[in-house]
Amino acid sequence: MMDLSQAKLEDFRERLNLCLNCAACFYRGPIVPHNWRELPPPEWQAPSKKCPSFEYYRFRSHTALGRLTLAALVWRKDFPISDDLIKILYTCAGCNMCNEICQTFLPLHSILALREEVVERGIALPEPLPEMNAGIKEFHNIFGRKAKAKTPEKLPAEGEDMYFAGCYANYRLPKTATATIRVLKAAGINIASLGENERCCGFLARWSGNRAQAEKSARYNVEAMKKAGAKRVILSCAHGYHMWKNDYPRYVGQLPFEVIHVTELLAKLLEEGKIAFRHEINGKITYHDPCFLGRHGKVYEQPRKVLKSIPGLELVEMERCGKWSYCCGAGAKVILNCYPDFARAVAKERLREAQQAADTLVTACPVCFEHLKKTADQEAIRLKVRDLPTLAAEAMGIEW
Amino acid sequence: MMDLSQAKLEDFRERLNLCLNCAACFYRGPIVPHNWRELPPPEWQAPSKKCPSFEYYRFRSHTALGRLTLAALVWRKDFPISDDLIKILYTCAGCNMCNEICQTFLPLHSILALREEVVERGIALPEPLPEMNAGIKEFHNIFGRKAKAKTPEKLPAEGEDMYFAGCYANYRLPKTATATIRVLKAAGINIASLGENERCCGFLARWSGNRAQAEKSARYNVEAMKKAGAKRVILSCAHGYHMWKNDYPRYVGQLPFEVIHVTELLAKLLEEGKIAFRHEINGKITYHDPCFLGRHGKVYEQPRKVLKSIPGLELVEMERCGKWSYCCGAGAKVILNCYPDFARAVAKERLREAQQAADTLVTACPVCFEHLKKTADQEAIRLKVRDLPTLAAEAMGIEW
Amino acid sequence: MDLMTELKEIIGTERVSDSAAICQAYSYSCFLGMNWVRKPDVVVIAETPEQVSRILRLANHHKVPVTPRGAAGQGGHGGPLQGGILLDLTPMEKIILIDTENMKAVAEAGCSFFKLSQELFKHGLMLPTAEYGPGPNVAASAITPVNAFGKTRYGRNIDLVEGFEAVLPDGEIITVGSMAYADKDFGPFYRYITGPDLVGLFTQSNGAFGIVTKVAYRCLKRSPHWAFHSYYWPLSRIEEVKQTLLEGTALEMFDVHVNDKYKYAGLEYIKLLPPLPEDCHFIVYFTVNAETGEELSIKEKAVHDLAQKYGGKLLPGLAESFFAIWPTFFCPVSNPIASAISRVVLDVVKGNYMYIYDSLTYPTSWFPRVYQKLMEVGKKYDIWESPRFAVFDGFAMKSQVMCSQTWAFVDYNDEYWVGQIQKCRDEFREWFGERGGVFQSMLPPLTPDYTWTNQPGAHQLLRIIKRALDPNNILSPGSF
Amino acid sequence: MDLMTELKEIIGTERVSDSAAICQAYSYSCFLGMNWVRKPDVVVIAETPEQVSRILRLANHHKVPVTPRGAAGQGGHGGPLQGGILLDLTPMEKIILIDTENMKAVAEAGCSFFKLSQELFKHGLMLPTAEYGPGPNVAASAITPVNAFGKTRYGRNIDLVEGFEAVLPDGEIITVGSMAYADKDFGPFYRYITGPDLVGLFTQSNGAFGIVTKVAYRCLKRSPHWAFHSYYWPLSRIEEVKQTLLEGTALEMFDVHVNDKYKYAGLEYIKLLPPLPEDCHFIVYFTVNAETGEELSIKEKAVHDLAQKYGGKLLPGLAESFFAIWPTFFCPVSNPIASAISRVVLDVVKGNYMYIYDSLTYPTSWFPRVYQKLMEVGKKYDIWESPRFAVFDGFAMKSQVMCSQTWAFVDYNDEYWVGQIQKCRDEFREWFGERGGVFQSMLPPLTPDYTWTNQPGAHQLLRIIKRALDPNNILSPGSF
Repeated sequence: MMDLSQAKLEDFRERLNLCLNCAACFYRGPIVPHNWRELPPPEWQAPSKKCPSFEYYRFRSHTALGRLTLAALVWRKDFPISDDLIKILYTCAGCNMCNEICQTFLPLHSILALREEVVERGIALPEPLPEMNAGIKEFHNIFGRKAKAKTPEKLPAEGEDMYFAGCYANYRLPKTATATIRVLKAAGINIASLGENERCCGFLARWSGNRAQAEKSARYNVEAMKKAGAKRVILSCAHGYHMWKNDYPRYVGQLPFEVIHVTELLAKLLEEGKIAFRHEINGKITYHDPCFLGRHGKVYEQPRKVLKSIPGLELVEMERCGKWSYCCGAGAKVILNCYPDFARAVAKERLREAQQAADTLVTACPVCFEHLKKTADQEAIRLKVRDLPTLAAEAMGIEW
Repeated sequence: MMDLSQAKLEDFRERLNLCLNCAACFYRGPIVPHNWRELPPPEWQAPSKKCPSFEYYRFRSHTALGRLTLAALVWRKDFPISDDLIKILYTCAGCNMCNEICQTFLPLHSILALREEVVERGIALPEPLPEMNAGIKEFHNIFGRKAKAKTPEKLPAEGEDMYFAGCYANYRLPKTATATIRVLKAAGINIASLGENERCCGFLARWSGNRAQAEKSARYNVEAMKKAGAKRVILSCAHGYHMWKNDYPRYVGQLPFEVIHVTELLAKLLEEGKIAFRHEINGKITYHDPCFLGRHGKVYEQPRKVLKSIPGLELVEMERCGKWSYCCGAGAKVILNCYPDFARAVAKERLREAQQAADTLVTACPVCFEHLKKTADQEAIRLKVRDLPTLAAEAMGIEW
Repeated sequence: MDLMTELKEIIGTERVSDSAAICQAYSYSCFLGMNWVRKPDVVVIAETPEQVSRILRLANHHKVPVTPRGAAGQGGHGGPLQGGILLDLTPMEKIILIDTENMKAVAEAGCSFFKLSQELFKHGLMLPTAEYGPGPNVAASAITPVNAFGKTRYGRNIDLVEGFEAVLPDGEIITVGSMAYADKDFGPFYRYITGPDLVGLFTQSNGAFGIVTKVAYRCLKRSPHWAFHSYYWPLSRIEEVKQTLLEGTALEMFDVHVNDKYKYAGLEYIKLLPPLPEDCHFIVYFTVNAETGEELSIKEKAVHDLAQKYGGKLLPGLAESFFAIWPTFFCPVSNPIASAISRVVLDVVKGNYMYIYDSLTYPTSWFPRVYQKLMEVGKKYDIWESPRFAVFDGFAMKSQVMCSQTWAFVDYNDEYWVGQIQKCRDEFREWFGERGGVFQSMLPPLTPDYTWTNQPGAHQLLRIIKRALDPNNILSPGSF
Repeated sequence: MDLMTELKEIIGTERVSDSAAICQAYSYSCFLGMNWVRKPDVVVIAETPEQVSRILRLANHHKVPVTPRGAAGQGGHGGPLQGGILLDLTPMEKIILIDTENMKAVAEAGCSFFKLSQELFKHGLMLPTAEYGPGPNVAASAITPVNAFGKTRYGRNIDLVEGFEAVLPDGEIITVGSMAYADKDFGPFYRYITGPDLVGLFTQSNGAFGIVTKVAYRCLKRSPHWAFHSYYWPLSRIEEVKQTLLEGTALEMFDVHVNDKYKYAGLEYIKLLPPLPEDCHFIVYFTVNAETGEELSIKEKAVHDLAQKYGGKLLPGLAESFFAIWPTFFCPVSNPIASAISRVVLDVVKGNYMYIYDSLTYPTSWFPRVYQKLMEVGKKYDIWESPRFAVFDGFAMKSQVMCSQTWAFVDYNDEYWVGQIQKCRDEFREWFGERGGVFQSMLPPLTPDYTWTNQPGAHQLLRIIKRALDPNNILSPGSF
């Protein structure tokens, strides 16, 4: 069976117009067992609202089903890549919910393949993607900053355990990086980093359809890690994690090191008794699964394990959680940058959902964290937003 | 509880407009048990077609229900006794089926009461009823014959067992009388008769609505029988039997003698071993219950007992039999005389029904017998029609 | 040519009459004691759809109303609301088809349920109707908005109707629902043919959209095993009675029926029944059926458990013995006991029963409130207890709907009591209609305004369709 | 003002679009492989009946067609047959009422069965539908003439519909059936309010008479006990299969389903199922439910006895294991096994399934003759067996009606095989239609003439009503 995750648009030729219009990818469901014996098992029980772009735009076009239909027509040359189409294409949040549901057609892959087609044809991307892609190419970060990446703590440039902070932690959320590094050090890990030589993982390039740049980023970073002697690359950012873990091997072949998200590592260290949480953190806390850690990365249990180990902390779940978690609105950073109103609306919905369950929301991705925190502040939503590494540090009594 | 059979029109005041329009008196039914457990018991299982005037005229007016409605209106003075109404009123065959079904309202009694109202008001009756009533009054027979009644065999004028032949046997069917007399003599009964002094029983007067004449007839005949020393009055005619048995007591009080139909007597003689049938009569024979012997007189079993005792004879039933038997068309002699087409149509239907079951039809009333036989001949229906007394005589080897 | 001549040309002289006496017999049922009398100008006895068609064309030409009528008053047509032509369909009573395998029956409009059912029984089939009387006929029970009760699990008779042949006001003979395919190899096999359902347009229509000439029913298998059980409750336990009705219906029992003790007034009076227990006010009957004795036992247990759960006490034998005579109780056929009872009732009340409400339809959950209101107004107008006995008779139907009748015993000629009943009815109707209650009556002018004010949209739609189909308003004028 | 400006005034700028790409996503489903594409000129997302009403008034003014659409293709609206306005009703998905006591549910038109059912389950209720997918919504399943399968004992979804709120072509918002009383104390309690039934006019109408905005359903109690059993027969025993279906339906089993072995082609291929027995061709599934374990056992025994009587052999576990994955088999939700199967099927046939007949409706007694004809034409056009497998999937419904689908696996882009299927379909249709078979399809132009030639009277009546209600022919033009 072909691995559709590696497919390009033309690989979907035989599938694109086969969508049955069942609407499971965006509508209410998916489905319950035929036997009425019991309510659907939790793994089948998708939430009512699941596709952010459908919920926001409400047009059938703005769903996996609609995009698949349009992709089929583009492939058949029955439809041009018009401005309309571009907007429909890039308002997909990339949250992977549709792929989770429709494992036959993996509609998100068609969407990404169509984005690559857009770039290949040299058609203009939505603002500010062209600029951001240029920034990645020129300055190696998504913010277009000329300053080089800067890990907050001075770390060795080589080592077996290499920390890859990513653009967010490097440029915008140094506390996340600091907390992560101090916690890992406390666990006795000789943490190292590429430091100024760390470059953007290429995630945004990939999700823009700019496969060439994504591959270029991959080649550079993997080569640098090899040189640094990495046995393990530790990531803070869920987007970076997904890129390193799932896309890099497609671009450069099997990686000679392990790729691990910091939440996975913390869970492991707890299990091994290498760290322990001795400081109480009181309150009802709910965990927001970042799409690229959860549905894309299948990391659901470890962050919860970490949180549950903190004394005083009551972990509660939101209505939509785990594999059925809802996007934070950042939408593979594309939504966040191109359609900020949409991004804010989704974040608000997610924050309100968290508010129903808890007084603090914790997430494990700097992108989700920043977007949710900022929205909570802007919208004056009374909910604390935290990121997991700083919470771990606090529970260990580590300053950051 | 009041005996409605003695009632006059005004006695129905409180009931006339209470008919529920259930249609059981003429339509398909009556009704089945609520429980679906089984088909209706035979005593509930009325035939589909049961009201001759409804089946012939098809108007709702020509049913017990319709006539009851009209009677109510006449009583309320909301409707005149018009020619229309007269025709509706006198096309009732008097077969008693509606009373059998609707024992609450006994609609036939309302109809008869309304006929009396017609006569009381001096309104003209349908032809030839006026003439026939005049004949009864003047010549004491329904045929208007000047000749006196003549019993075919010379019989004593007095005795305990008095044979009352009736107009039909006296004037038209001497063989029936002869056979009856000879059979009874063979049984050792000292049969006597009023002979020339026998007068019409008054049945037709009664069914014309001419209650005065009917009562007059009753008084004469009862007085004559008393004088003759009757302990038992034996009748050949079902109409006469009904008149003697059920109406005379209403007119003159309790009778000092028994009233018995010849079929009842034959059954009794058979049981007592006083007669026996030694001559085979082969064939499939069906018995037609005369309305006035059956439903009016409740004599169902005895004639069948007589027939079953005849060697060789296979007694079979028509679809409609016993209490659900269908009129022969003579219709209390009113139909026969006033509406011969209707009478013939009903007889044809009954004959065809008999034809389905048997090759010979036997009845026990000279009126039914003559009407059915004549119709079979006229319509060339291949069915033998017999009367029970001659059949009994044949089975006993008696000539008549 | 005049109308009579033309009619006689179509039908033959013997089956057309303008005799006053004949027409009078077709006037609107006098039974209801409503002092409502409308009689037709002509009665025509039709035997074929083609005759009906020609008559309707003629009626359109002369702009004369046409009213169809079957045999019986109850569940049959009530007679004309205006004069015109009365179309007597009783001769159209043939059974056209009994398809044992596909469990279908088709009969002409005037065929009685009795006749059809007798035939179905022979084929191992049945219709779950309470309309087994001789008169109610297959079309009338479908097109009149009254009284065509079925059985709890299956609903009313119209739930079983699958198709019609009908003659439209313009004389066109059409077939809808399963009847559209009656002349094909497959026969009349299904109500929901492609496209919207048009069967419903003719049900409860009083014939306003066309004269129904044939009806197709779906039938059921006639189960070999049956059981009947009845339980009683005091008046104070009305909420428990309600729960019993709701759950019995939810469990899809064959039939769940409820009435109050007044139904037995006559039976007690002549001591046919021992007196009901002191604390008996409501009686709920269950009918269950099954394929095997074992299955029946389980269903009987379910009935018993349900009654127990809500404190109902067994009334042994009542259901059996009552149902054995019930069908003949007020429809007095050849059953001497039943007739005797009826006559006693007549003697005692010097009258007969008269519907106060025929019929009321409301959610089963409202049974207590409706009953209490009935009691309130019944007492106010002194018709609640002996000797008038406002008898409550409720059919719990699938879909948690109660269809109930209430009647009292009065002399129709007694203006005082008839007036009391009418006042009682009016007062109740106001309360009931405001809450969304549905009135069903044979006679639209007697249906209160709530019928249409509660459903103005539907009424408007009906009138648009009526105008389109019957521009001369010849069919049941006055209905819409 | 032009149409767009006016629409935006009604709806707001964000919910109206004439973008080609957006409109394209609402074009008639490409899934059927019919090369039938019609796209709307404008898409409007309506949220309230009042908006729908204003849009219809506007459409009448401009004489522009309006087509409603829910979420899903199957059982949803198929898209416009002509351009005009596409009315997307997906935001109208509120559950308005769940009345546990009276067992009613009311939801807005776009509410999915999944959503409604999930809520009903919590109240101990259920809807006996096969439409538990995420997309099929409560209105679409009632108004499209396709696919809205229910369960044997209860019939199709439309058998459970009790009322509608609808917007007539002229913009009037009306309520029919039980919904006429939705705003009263009694609530939407009964379909058969006084007067003719108008609910049926909207069912299977493709929205031609009005845009349905709310639907009222009656619900059932969700039984605590369920059992599933399947039995098989060889091809030569088709008459016995027929008898089993007929009797299972007559016994009112909860569900009776039949298909042929080709349905398991994919499952066998990836060895998820052991190979079916050599002599297995037809498989009949029974679903029974009960209140108690004891009652369930008896019903299971009845199922077994019935299968035994006609020589069916038990296929242990098939019903359970198959039904556990079935709903996700071709509607590939989050179930890895099911998805894997679907993908294998895709890989093997380089395509997906395509309906040959969706759906056929005929008397259950005709099942053998219909199946044999399907086999004859299927073989003739070489789509009967591997790898195209003309899969037979039959829903035995109450009223002894078989609703069956047949599909084959083809690459929609392969003109040869698509052509074979079309030829096969045409040949079968002629045979089937002449016998009175009913075709159901989402798309009236694809429905053969038999649909109307078999029921000319009904068609004529529909057109009269259509002209009266929709003189500008704005709703689903082309349907009637």
